[in-house]
Amino acid sequence: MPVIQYREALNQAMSEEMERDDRVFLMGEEVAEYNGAYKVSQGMLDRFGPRRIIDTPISEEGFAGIGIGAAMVGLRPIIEFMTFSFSLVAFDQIVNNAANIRYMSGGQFSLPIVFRGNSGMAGSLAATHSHRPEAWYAHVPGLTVVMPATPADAKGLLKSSIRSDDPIVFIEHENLLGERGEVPDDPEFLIPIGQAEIKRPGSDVTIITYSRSLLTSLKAAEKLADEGIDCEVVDLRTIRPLDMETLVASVTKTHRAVIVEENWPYCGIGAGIADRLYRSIFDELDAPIGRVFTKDAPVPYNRTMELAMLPSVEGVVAEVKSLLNR
Amino acid sequence: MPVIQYREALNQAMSEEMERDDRVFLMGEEVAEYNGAYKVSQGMLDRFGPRRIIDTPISEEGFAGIGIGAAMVGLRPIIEFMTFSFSLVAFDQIVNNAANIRYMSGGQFSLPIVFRGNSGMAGSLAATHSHRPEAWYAHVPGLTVVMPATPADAKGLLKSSIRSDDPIVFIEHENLLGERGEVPDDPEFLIPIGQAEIKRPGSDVTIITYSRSLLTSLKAAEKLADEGIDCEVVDLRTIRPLDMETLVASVTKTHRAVIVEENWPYCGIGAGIADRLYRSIFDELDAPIGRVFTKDAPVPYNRTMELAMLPSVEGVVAEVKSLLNR
Amino acid sequence: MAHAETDAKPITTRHQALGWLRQMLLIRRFEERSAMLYQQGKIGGFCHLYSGQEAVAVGSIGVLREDDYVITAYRDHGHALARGMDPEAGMAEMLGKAAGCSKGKGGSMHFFDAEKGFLGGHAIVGSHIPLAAGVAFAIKYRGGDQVCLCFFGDGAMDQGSLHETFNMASLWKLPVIYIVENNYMSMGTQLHRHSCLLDLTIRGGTAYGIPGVAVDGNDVEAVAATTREAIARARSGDGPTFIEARTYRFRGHSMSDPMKYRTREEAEKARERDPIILYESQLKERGWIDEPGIEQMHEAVKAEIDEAIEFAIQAPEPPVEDLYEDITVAPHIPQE
Amino acid sequence: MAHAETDAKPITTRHQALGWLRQMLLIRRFEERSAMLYQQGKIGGFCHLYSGQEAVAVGSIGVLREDDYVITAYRDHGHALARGMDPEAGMAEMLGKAAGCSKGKGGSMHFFDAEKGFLGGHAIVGSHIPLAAGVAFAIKYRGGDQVCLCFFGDGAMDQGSLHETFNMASLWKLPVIYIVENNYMSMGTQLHRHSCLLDLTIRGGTAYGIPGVAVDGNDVEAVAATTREAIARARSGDGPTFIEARTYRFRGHSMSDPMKYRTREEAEKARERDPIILYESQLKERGWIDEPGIEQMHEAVKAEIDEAIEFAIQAPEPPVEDLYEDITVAPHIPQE
Ligand SMILES: Cc1ncc(C[n+]2csc(CCOP(=O)(O)OP(=O)(O)O)c2C)c(N)n1
Ligand SMILES: Cc1ncc(C[n+]2csc(CCOP(=O)(O)OP(=O)(O)O)c2C)c(N)n1
Ligand SMILES: [Mg+2]
Ligand SMILES: [Mg+2]
Repeated sequence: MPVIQYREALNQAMSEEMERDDRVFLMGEEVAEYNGAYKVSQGMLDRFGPRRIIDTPISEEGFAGIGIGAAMVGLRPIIEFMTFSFSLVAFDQIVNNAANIRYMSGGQFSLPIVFRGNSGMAGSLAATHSHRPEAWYAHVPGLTVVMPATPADAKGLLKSSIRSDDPIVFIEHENLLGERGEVPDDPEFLIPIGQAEIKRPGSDVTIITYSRSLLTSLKAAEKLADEGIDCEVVDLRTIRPLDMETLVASVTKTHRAVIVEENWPYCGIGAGIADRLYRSIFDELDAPIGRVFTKDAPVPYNRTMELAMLPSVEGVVAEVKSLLNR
Repeated sequence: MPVIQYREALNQAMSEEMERDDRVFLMGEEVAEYNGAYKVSQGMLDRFGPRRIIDTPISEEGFAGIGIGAAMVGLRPIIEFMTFSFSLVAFDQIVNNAANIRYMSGGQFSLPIVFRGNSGMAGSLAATHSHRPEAWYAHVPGLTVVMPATPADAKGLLKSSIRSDDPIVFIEHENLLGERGEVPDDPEFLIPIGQAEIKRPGSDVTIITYSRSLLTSLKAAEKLADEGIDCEVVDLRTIRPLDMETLVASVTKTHRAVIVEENWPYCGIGAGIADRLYRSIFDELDAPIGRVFTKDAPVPYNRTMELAMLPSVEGVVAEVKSLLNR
Repeated sequence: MAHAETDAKPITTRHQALGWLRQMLLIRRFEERSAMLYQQGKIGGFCHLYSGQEAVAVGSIGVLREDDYVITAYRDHGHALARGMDPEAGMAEMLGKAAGCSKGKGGSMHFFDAEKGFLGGHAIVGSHIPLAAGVAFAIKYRGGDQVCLCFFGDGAMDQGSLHETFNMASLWKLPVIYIVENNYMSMGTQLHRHSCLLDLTIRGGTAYGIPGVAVDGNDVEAVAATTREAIARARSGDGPTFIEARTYRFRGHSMSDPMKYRTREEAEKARERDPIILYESQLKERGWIDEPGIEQMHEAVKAEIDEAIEFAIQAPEPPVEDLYEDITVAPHIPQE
Repeated sequence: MAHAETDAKPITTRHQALGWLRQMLLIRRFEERSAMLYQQGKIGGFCHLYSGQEAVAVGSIGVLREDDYVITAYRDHGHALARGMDPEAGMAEMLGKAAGCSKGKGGSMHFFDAEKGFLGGHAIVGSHIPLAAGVAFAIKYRGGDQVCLCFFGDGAMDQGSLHETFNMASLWKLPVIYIVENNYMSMGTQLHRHSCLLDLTIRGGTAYGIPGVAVDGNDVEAVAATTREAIARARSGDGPTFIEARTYRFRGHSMSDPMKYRTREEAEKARERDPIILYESQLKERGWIDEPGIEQMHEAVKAEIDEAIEFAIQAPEPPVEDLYEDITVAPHIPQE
């Protein structure tokens, strides 16, 4: 299988779906002539022309809404936020219009639209440019939230998202864009939305994670293996809807769980998952669900501070051991 | 003690603080000549004049930002959102500017600003006008989130919020505005931010709640008392920071907790609280923490459907009983 | 009595003119009865009446083709009916019934009718303005020659989304026609207190290199003529037009507005320019209808609305479980 | 070589003029060295250089009073230095040090200096535009006669917050001066591809009943003269002014921009209108400085920046625990 970067996987997903379906187009800041601020859309203007690869002004609220309008009448827009931190100015369009129009119209309209872009604490970008917006969007019925961690998942899930008839918030990670991995080139390679994947099977404890934190978790699992602790690492891939079946099966087996995420702790994804697991399988749990998260503070510019806030391999190792009283 | 409405309590809080401190002003849509869309600012234009009670265009992002700028140079704005559903278009200003400017400036600026307005599923307002935004804001370090349930708390907490040197998201409830209660008229009546209150002491189970759901919870507690179940009802009052001390003490006593809220379940306040309680006092819990919440769907116009989504007295009674296996 | 200004050469046929008059009457009646049902507690939530502004929706939507699109704000009953929505479906929606145009999930502020290209009622001020450009984008993308007509109030001129969108609509020459219904009030705030300029064609037209035209919004044929020109421009690829229809809202902002900001005289004077009365007398002068004909029309409209109300009242409530329906096309999995 | 146009009658004193020249040199040097430090990995995150636009910040801030306010976007080093920020504090911030002007928490895009009335660098495009109006609101509220100067790029013309704010600033006659630094590029997008009109004074001035003035942004004295008029207007209660300073960005949008959208010729031609060279020759012609004087100034600036870098490199890292500091005035209680 070809080995490609995460950003190339995204590019392939979009390009293949655009080949397949003329209703699909890509719109956003610098996606066309600049080839993407992060080079995700490299070459797509040349390939598909300015009718389908559209540069916009810095008007996120406006072009998010333009995407929604176009979706209402049958196109299948991909709206790129240069980074998802910039989706905050378009919050109303996503939360009110994309998530509600189908409902408020009694099901007369579908909204086949993908909002995508990277996110995360990517390195000294400071507070306003380092958002991890998943909890805000995952809170909202009507939205589907996808966060792939590997190039293959990025491709397979983006293709599924573009084919979905519903609004998808597809959140990449800036620091994953350059990661490489095997990615099928079969144009029908699709990964179903809503399915977690066990990225490492194990028996002692379940590490639940997603996006960049998968890498941290896998490294921690290796270290722990050296010490005789066998971790199962579950990559959520889709944040909403949550794959409870996979989670319940894994934790029922291991009786212990740690959630690792790059997000703030309070009212975030980790809390959302923990609460649901407790209510499903309280009696299966031998210990409270552990959590490793980003410290509860705005993100600083200083790189040492920023790294100190992030979930680290050592942090995951320590949390797992403390659950096992080791 | 005088018995007044929740809306009057808010009015008193603002008026007293404006008498006390010329730096305090009120800005928002229809706050002045119309006397407030919900009559919260009734009479304030007459009393304080157009310099301090300011009608705005429908420009939430703009005037939220104007408030933030004014706060940076020492004024103490109260920014009213006609309803908090309309704060979604100002999300970036609140989350990025209000919450981060102090941090990004290394503490050189303080942001003494209150964003206030009502929220909630107030009756056939449909999906876009019924938001309960607390989880979005409570997720964010740098913001303080206050949600009073009674007229006295509304007054005491709003006064404290106006005197606070930090950005406060002060969320009222449309259906509480007409509720009456005893409210001190002492101009130094203040309720500290960050303190929950036990609104009903009890020993069998702790009901944790806030805002309008307090009323539902108290009614349920009465019904349960008839059946010999003694509920302690804790009113959070402040959502961020959470008064963990009071919660831990109560649940350590009762060993059982139910969280009742008008918000969606996933990644919301209830999940946020449950996760923290489990991690603090897992061994004290005799059962998983129960939850009563708004169904995971957009809010419909049809009133019967809307009521079916909301936490009900029966729903709380049932959840408490199921925790007690009764 | 004031006259409409389009007497000289009718821009339409007798048949169409009578249709427009009837539509205005139908809208007026629909709303007057809605107000009563609201007071009886049969209609809930927010309810914004269009009375006084009917000529704007009827005149402009009246010159569209069937395959064009219409989108508007929360004051939407008039636009929906002008676009041909069945009053039964509209009234059932007001009452939150399953037979409503939005299955009882949208209510007064969220009328939708996909079949008629009626893309809704939208209640967050300004939020549908980008949507209209998106529809126009789709038209252009497909190489079609339809247009999208988008209505909003003077208050929406102050929302950022409008300005972001107008720039793109102009830049990309999208076939969208923006009609601001300037009733000089944003809820309880007079135009001069919320808008820095009183001539909105500067804010919406000049500022974006878009033709900006002001028109008497109480003159249905003037509105129709102006819109027709804008449509021709859009269909031939010349991009958007901004129309400022100057009009007056007879009722309060919503059912709960006591209108303390108005004198009785102001309101009475406005009624003299009631677009319906203006058009009735114009058509009479033209000899296209006579007094008995008008009375007959009133009766017919009354009967139609009576029937719609009867239908709506009899219609069943939606099953409560349906609250989980219509969220997504894929099955909705509640995250509870 | 092109000339600046203000030769005839100097609008300033020799002393101030030399100060302005020195400031432009200081900014240029600060940034050139920053670029090197960035390439060495000593500076992280996004870094946007101001080279080529110095005359805008220096000329406009140069005519402010000490008690006035300045606020800008993420391309902020020039404005901070023009406002008198100590280059040591600026350079320490670039390196994320505790002695930085924002204690290492803000970085290149978020310079702040409360003492100098410098209200920041703001990195979300358009988000500081309402803040500036808020500062002006506070000035007016207190009955002061200060002004707030707000800088942003042509790309920010497309953000809704700007338009919401301009309407209110005009309506309320706030003492704010908006200066769009039109460098004809919004990142990699040329003005004609992102703005429906090329004359921004229409979009920012005419559209809001605000005086809109275009000025050569590479001519420091022209900028100063234009700003001075705007300041007089603001101080006397006549409200905002919109200034379009037309200029050119010598470098890429940020350090990671390879500028593929430009030809070498274009870039070279632009360098002929380097505001520093223009001003040097203007001052020489006026006899206010000579070649050795200029060289001496370059040397002094070089030394000052060398020292700043030395200071910044030696300065200690902030203690990691400080990441919980400066969040709120009340003690921050981590919700963990
Ligand atoms: C973003 C937002 N802010 C506030 C409101 C509340 N609101 C609803 S209608 C309205 C006034 C709108 O006036 P205008 O646009 O002139 O329309 P009209 O009511 O006159 O038809 C306001 C303030 C809202 N729905 N959305
Ligand atoms: C809301 C938002 N969208 C996108 C960006 C990314 N971005 C940063 S600067 C920039 C271009 C701004 O151009 P302009 O306003 O002309 O300023 P200049 O860089 O030319 O100084 C973009 C797109 C951002 N910071 N904020
Ligand atoms: Mg209006
Ligand atoms: Mg620019």
